[in-house]
Amino acid sequence: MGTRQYGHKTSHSEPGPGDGGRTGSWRVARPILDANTCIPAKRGTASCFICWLYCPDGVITRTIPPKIDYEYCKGCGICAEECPTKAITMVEESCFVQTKERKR
Amino acid sequence: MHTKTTILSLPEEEFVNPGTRACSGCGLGIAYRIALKALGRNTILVVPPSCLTVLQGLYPVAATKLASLNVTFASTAAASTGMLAALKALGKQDIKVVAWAGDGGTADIGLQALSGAAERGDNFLFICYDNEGYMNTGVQRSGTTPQWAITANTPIKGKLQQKKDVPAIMTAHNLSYVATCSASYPLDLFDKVSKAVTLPGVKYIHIQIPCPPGWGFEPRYAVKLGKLAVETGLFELYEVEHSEIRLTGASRKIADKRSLVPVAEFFKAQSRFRIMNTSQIEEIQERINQKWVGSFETAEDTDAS
Amino acid sequence: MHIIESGNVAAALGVKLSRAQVIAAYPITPQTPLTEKLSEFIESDEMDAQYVPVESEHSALAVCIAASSTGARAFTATSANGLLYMHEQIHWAAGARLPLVMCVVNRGVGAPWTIWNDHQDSISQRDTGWIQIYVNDHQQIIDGVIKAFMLAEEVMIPVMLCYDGYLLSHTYMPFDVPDQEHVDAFLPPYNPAYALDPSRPANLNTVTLPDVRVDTKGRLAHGYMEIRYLLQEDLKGAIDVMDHVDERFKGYFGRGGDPHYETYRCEDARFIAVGLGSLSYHLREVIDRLRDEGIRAGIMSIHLYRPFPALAVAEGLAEAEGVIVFEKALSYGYEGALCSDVKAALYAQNGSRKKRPFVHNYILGLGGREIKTLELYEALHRSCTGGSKAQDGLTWIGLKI
Amino acid sequence: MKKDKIDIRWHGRGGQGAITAAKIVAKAMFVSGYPGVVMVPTFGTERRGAPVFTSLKISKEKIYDLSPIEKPDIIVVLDHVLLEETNIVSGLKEDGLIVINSPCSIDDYRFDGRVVAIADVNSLSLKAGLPEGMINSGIIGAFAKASGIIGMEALVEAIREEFSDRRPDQNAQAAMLAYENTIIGG
Repeated sequence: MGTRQYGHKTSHSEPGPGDGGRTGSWRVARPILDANTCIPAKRGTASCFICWLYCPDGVITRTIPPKIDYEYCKGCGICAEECPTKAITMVEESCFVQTKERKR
Repeated sequence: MHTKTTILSLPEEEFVNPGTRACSGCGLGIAYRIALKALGRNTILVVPPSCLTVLQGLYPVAATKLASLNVTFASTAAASTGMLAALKALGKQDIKVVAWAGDGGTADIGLQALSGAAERGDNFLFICYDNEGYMNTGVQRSGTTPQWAITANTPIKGKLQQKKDVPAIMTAHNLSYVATCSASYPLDLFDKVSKAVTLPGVKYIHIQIPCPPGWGFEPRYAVKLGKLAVETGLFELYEVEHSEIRLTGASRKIADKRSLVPVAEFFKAQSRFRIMNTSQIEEIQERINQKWVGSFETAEDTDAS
Repeated sequence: MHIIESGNVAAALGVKLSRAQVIAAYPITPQTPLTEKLSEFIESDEMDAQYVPVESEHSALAVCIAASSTGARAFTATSANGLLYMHEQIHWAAGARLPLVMCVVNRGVGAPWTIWNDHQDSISQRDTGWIQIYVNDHQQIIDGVIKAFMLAEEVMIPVMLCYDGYLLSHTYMPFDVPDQEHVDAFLPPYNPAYALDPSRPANLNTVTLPDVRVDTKGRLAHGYMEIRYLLQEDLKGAIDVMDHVDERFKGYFGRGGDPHYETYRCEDARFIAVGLGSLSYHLREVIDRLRDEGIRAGIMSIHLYRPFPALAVAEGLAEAEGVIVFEKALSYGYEGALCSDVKAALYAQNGSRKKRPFVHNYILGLGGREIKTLELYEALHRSCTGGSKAQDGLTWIGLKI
Repeated sequence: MKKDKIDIRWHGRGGQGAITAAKIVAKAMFVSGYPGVVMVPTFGTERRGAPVFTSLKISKEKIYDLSPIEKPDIIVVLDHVLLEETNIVSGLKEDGLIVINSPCSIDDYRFDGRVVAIADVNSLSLKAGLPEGMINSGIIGAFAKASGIIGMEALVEAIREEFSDRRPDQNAQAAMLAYENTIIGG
């Protein structure tokens, strides 16, 4: 019937990342975690993880220290706002672009 | 008695893939992530058009790792019933059916089907995520938009009517469980969802969802705004079982401390309330004070016991 | 076993024999005795199914849509405004390719309120992507329901089985009830390629883009238009599938043989009347009388209305000098929808013929207006004897204005 | 009355059981060699007590015309008072028969030479042990006697089947009593 080998005849979606593309490109500011201030990083034990709890996009890991997936982080800044020790700061993306250019 | 979940005991497994189309700082992202952790893999979701439809992804990519059925706007609860009937017919009653509708899909166009399912007592959980307007279509007023909020179709005078109290409507259906939650209190949300799915019949959970573009605030304040709604006493966290209302979490603490943050702080943090004048704010403050009188009195009793 | 029962009971027995697993319905005259009977079968444990007494027709189809998506065989029935209230869901069920079966117990639509029979309700749903079948008596109702499930599940397209409200739904006549054993052998359990399943999670009916897009496995997935194209292609393919289903049914039960349309005295007919439902049986009386008078007339009773078997219809009408379409519905502002379809079929298929037959269109029986045999005779006689000039366009029968 | 095609119109009041009576006769006729049997009730918003009628067409061949009977061979009236309210005999064929449930004398009824049959089904049904007003099995007995188109055995069987959980014996008895006590005249 169809000339192409389509997987399904209906709108049948299967789970996968990045439906919205690499949403990291939405960011205007990047959350940078300071391991010296971050509670679990400082203590070396599983603790706090408020940034992980509140991240609307699930791009922060529950690890020591927490890691942020910049490929998909939209840069909302909730983690920075909610961090009890202000270990996360939002740094303008333009700073990173300049760094890259300088390296070239 | 359920033990309270802590951040450290919260399941690590994620059921939402990163890279969704949800707005930056979307409160739904938090609530959805956390609720799915409570529901687990053996769940099928039923979703009408809403911001969640967009968050869940466009064909052929699904952001959610759980099975999900998109249905027409008015039919969420009825479709949940149908899914349940099929699972029963196929002997798969261990699978949880969970509806996720927005406030429009619940309080407005979806109310008839929801009331019908509630009256029939079909065994599923209905979650209303309430971002207080038709945000997906560009921020128009809904039945749950609060009074005086500027929206795309109340652009000058703001909404003249008060917010529709859907949890009260659902409580009147004598459900086994009705609860309110906020995206800003994920652990309270996790516990309520976990509890709801163990109970029979229709269970109703109403989650307040701060919406940066719809409410008019910077994405980074999403959690703060949700908390402020609770701390001012404007939105209460509670659960209803056997017709008894019990405040939970942060709202319980407000009652215990008998102190409310002035509601003006909540209004001033959002551009949607920009036309509110002092007397309007005072009037709402007075409404909130009246609402809490009872809880403050009960709190005294609790202290004494 | 032959029994004498109403058309609604015939439908209910067909649903029971087909082992529908989920039934949802909202009461509306004249459908109610059908779904009441099903609830009775289920409450008395004669039938193993879930009966959901929904709060609206919109929800009735919602229940069926979700149940079918989850892997259950689902059935509903309605009439008139109930069908119209479902409209959004009707499109949805076809787009989602769910093999539902719905009986439409035909009734006129408001305003003003009418509870009596015509075909406006289902005819107005002809563009939704459902298969639409019209039947003429109780045997065709019970057999039709069983065949409808098979057809629907073969092509994954929902089927609307339409029969006249009151005229068939509330009328009693004898019909044969097939044995459960034979029906089970004919109709295997519903086993879709995919049903919602937590162990194989998928999101169904998600927003689909205007253009094609690559899926998670790197394959190309269609855009909205390809999905709709496939619905159209599969609907067209359903014309042949209906043939196979009918043949298979005949093999089991010895009945059938006219899946697309049923003809009466058409072999040498100069004039062929075309109609839907019980009206086309009623017209047989008139054909006999015209034949007695030496007028070579016949009747073509269309069973399969969507997909429209245009080629077969055109072939069936190829030798006719005149085609007279009798309809209990109207595409307001133009003519009867069936008449337009017949004309289009004649235009497309008989294009090479020097002379196409004239086509007359009679509208009658709206809102249950009694159809008198004499009036049918007079109309058909006029068309057969007056030639193509007799009446252009549309003529109403029984109008008192 | 032995014909290949017989049209019988039943008149009663909503709730009186005219449809059930016609259905019972339809079933009995079907098993007695009439494959074409169609019973077309009044369509619409029937209300208890309002006059209703139903058309029963019986034929040796399949019936294709489902329109209401305009020229009946037989008219059956479940309540004689209806004769005063509506023109029940409209269209009755000249050699037609009218069967009436009535306590009156047969001489009270004249229908231009048509055959009239009456039975006091109300009191006969009470005598058979049925509750007040349950007359639709009894009228079948009167119909059978007056028309002679069908034997009582098939009818009694159909009555027992229809009323299998609602006093089958008394209903059968009512039909038998009415059969025996039907007066034919006119």
